[in-house]
Amino acid sequence: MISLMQSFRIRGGVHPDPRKTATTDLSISSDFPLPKKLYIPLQQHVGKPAEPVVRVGDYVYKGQLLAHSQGMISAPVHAPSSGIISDIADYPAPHPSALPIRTVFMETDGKDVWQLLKPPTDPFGLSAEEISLRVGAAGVVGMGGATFPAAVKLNLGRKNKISTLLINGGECEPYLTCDDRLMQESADGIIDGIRIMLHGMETPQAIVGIEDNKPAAFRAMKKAAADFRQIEVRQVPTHYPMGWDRQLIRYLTGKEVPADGRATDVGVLMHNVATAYAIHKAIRHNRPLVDRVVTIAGGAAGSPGNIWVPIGTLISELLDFCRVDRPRMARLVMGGPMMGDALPIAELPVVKATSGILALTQDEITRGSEQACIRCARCISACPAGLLPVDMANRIRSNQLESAVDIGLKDCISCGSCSYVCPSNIPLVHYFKYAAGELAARQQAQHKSEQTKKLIEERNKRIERIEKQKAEEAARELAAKVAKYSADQAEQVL
Amino acid sequence: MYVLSAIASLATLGLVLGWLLAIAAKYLKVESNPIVEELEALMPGSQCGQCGFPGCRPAAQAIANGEAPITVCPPGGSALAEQFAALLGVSIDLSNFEEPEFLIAKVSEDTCTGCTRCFKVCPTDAIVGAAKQIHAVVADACTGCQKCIAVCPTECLQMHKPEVTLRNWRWQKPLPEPVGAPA
Amino acid sequence: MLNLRPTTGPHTRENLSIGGIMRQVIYALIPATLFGLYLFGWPAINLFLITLFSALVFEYVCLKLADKPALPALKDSSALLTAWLLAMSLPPWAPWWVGVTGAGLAIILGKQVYGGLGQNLFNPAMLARVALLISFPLELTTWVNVAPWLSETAPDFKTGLHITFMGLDNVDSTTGATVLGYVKTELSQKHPLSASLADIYNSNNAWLGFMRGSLSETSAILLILGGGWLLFKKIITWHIPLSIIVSVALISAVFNALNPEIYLSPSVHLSSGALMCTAFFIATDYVTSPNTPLGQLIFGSACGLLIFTIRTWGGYPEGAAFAILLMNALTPLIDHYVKPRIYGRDRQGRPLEL
Amino acid sequence: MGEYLMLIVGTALVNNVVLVKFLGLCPFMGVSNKLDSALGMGLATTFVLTLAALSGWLLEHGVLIPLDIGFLRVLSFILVIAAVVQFTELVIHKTSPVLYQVLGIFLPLITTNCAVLGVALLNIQQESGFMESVLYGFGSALGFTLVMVIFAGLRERLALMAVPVLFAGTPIAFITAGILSLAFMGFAGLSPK
Repeated sequence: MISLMQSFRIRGGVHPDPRKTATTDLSISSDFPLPKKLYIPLQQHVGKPAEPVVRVGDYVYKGQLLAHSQGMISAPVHAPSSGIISDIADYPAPHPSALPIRTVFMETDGKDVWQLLKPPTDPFGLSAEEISLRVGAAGVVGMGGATFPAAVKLNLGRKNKISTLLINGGECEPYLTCDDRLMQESADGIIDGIRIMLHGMETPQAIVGIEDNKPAAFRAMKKAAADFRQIEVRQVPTHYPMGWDRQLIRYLTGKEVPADGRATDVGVLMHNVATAYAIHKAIRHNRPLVDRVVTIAGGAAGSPGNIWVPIGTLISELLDFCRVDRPRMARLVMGGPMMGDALPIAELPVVKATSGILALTQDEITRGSEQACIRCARCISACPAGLLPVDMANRIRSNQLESAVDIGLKDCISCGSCSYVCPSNIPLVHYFKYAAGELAARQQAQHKSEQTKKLIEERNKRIERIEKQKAEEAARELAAKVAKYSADQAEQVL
Repeated sequence: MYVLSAIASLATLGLVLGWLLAIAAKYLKVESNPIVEELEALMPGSQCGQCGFPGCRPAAQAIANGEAPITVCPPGGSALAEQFAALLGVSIDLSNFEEPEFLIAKVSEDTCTGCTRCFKVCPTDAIVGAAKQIHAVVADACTGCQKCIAVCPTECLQMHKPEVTLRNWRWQKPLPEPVGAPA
Repeated sequence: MLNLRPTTGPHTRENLSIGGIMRQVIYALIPATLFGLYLFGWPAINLFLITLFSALVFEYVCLKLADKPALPALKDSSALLTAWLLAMSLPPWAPWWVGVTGAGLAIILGKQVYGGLGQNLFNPAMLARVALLISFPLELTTWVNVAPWLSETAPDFKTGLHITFMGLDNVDSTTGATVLGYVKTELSQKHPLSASLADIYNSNNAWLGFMRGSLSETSAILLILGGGWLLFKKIITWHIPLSIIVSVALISAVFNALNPEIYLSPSVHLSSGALMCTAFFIATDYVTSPNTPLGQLIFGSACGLLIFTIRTWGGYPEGAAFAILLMNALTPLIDHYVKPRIYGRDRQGRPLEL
Repeated sequence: MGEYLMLIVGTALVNNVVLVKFLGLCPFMGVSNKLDSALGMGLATTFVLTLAALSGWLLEHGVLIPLDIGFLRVLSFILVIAAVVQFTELVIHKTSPVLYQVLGIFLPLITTNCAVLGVALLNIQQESGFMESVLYGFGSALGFTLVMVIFAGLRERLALMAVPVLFAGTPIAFITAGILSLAFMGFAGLSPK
């Protein structure tokens, strides 16, 4: 049972209706038909986009490298199935704006033939650096939604000699059950992935945190971790946003990550359970990350469930497969209802970060127009980061963004708890996202003005240099003319 | 009789206080007003003149001694106005301050004759191209000072909104403004 | 079928609305109000209805002047709640124009001038109550005896209308002083408390409410019952009511122990005057009370201290209204200095050192 | 000692120099839109006012009465106050230029602040003793600062609100000041002074 003392370390947060019953008992189905066309964006991770290595018209096998990573923080992209590369061009990205992003278009030939894979290796024979290299080469990124390249994190963990690896089985967003099902069905794979990560980072122990509204997953993981003393599986209270990494770190280890620091500063590192499973497949079976479990749910979904979906599948095909009643779907959300993005059209590709597709009906989404704020301070007690949403929103509304930053805007994780409890239906998170975007724009403008100042100075210096040279030439010519003239004079005199 | 004592006492009082102040002034000397340099450091420094002053320095002086409002610098927008307010400790009402439309120059390829007049005047060398070749504007370097528009003979240089990509897409401010009235 | 304007953040929400909250508070007030109306009969009912009606009219007029949509504002019943609290604090048989001016002051000066709901700096009901007390001292201090609604001593409907619209004819026969008022006058003539308290105060009458006092602030028990409902429905948190009641009780206990002849005992303080109504309904008004629990505790205990100070040494017998206004003025300061600690930062906002 | 404490509390709260006696209203309205500038102004005025009360008593009993030139009272008081204000201005300009920039014209204006001269003259009128007049000056300055800070807190919150255009800015500040003085009437009758 969770001791009362520990629960004091949780602050704020809300209790949304979980609505997971529709999909929590159905096993993950893998009979999703292979789509005819796949659209694989080159930027599915935090960092620089991947650079394509294939050309239009090439034939590729499943798992073959399509684009290699660029620079320090990046991740490669692999072919989700065998087929012909039909185009490398812009295609709308799975983002609220659906703006174009460079994408590899692929026509699948239906054979779904794996690239000839090296035989499965014993991960514990490999050196730690080798493991990070292979994880990076397999294109594994954070599957919880942050999509930070996993290899970079492993190196970070090893360099900072962290004491504990934390595995986030929280999945506190309503509707989503992909981690829950993954834990129930492939607990051994996840535990194996955790052991590989421990070996890769030379870390002594790992703790898995699972919300207590997923007893089946907890039992499965407990059983799978039974004979590995260094992996401990613990239940955490169901309390949105329990999946927020800093909240889970404070709950499991009691340590608090400094505001401007990273988790490794307090000797911990956190990964999602799906990332652990992806690492297990990448190292143990040499399978790069080409597909993932996606929860399709929501009132408008005819037969909701969890499905193995190849990366690059169009969401519209997923909706048809799950018999979603399109007219009743008032809003299409990628991710959970609290932090997910509303997508304007359904013809957008599934990417490595897509944990869920929600077809929400009219009465499932927020209704009612925005009213005046009555300072009821529910948002302040709901904020897990301890901020003042009402004051920040007031300052942002009167365009005083700097003073909003002074009271903690930068620490907002836009988890949605404040907007969730606001009786006046004020779009607080929208204000904070606008302000964050505006501040980022100002940062860019500031950076740009510094660069342009340098450009101006260089131009002025160049112009002065040119004028100086012109002046010297003119002076030299003048001197030469004078010398010639005086020489002519002297000749005439002779 | 009391007239004399009145004049005497006031005179001595004035003298004593004046003397005390003179000493205090000597010890508490403060050099010139550093505010103008700080203001100018904040400004973009592109001497674009959109504020009506010949350059950034005169605009900074005008703001320092209060002749110009702190929203005088259009390229700075509300960000700069807020920084000025913080520096001068003045509170400003920004709620109905609309962000100046930030535009950058763009060459329309079909009418450019390659006359090179524009990139000679561009303060930040944002326009690239050679004589008789079609020119192009480097979007990141252009500050929107519109000097090139003035000199372009064939009107092929026009001001446009910067192109919106995934990288610089921003959330718009939520509307309607809930000004006390329930929407 | 998909709205193309990008919407962010939580797509679902707790189904709670301002109207819902205000109505919950009104439901919590109903027991005490009905009891008060029963105690003081027809004139009280007339005054109550007039105040409520004029508040709604003033709100409608102000919104029309500011050309804002009037219906949604009236529907969220915040004006109704303000007028309700004001009416509860008025003397029961006050003339009609006291109710109308009070509603006008509360709605126009207290709320609409600042820009409507959620913008006011001071509790509108208390602002109106204080303004009325200072400008019409006589009407605001005529406390009538208890005359249950249909009993023979109570005025029937016609005389009720007469009292409300034409005023009281034989003033002294039916009125007297409240406990606090009587005690203060007696103390000013140096009579010890033991003598004066006996003939005015009888504790179960005071706690139940059968005594002279405002329209429906006399019954402490029913007000506590209403407050309990609000706590149960999580409309208010326990911090403000508890800190007011505890601080008044503690301070009065200390002083009572020091000199029982001059200082009233805690039970007299708690059961008389507007304390219970203030603690549960007026001090916990969201708009004018601090945001954080610690801030609310400071707000409540300071309110309690002020109530005790004004009741004991001040010029007015009942200090609750003044205490609320003073503490409303301090709320922005409390909110400025008392803030929750941000995750990963220390109290001053600097990132934690390792 | 209790008696002095009652005097200070009485002057600061009951007969507050701004909200009850309505002295020193122009800095009260002018400098109170930001909390830190209001605090700065309050402290500067406290320093000046206490010194003014002290020197007022000394001048009265040391110079004016012996030489019997009572008619010079206001003139000499103003002379001293102006000197003290000038000295404060130098100190603030040296120690915190930001506060100097923020207060701007209102710093030298403390000389013309009617609370400063008012309190000094009130001291003489009430023939209070030396200690009593200094504490009276300090108490009323404390009241001034307290009310300035409270009012600054209110106005900072007002600045963020959507006040209707008709009342935005100074009008709503005047209304709020009126309500504040209404609230301070609660202290009436608290103590004899």
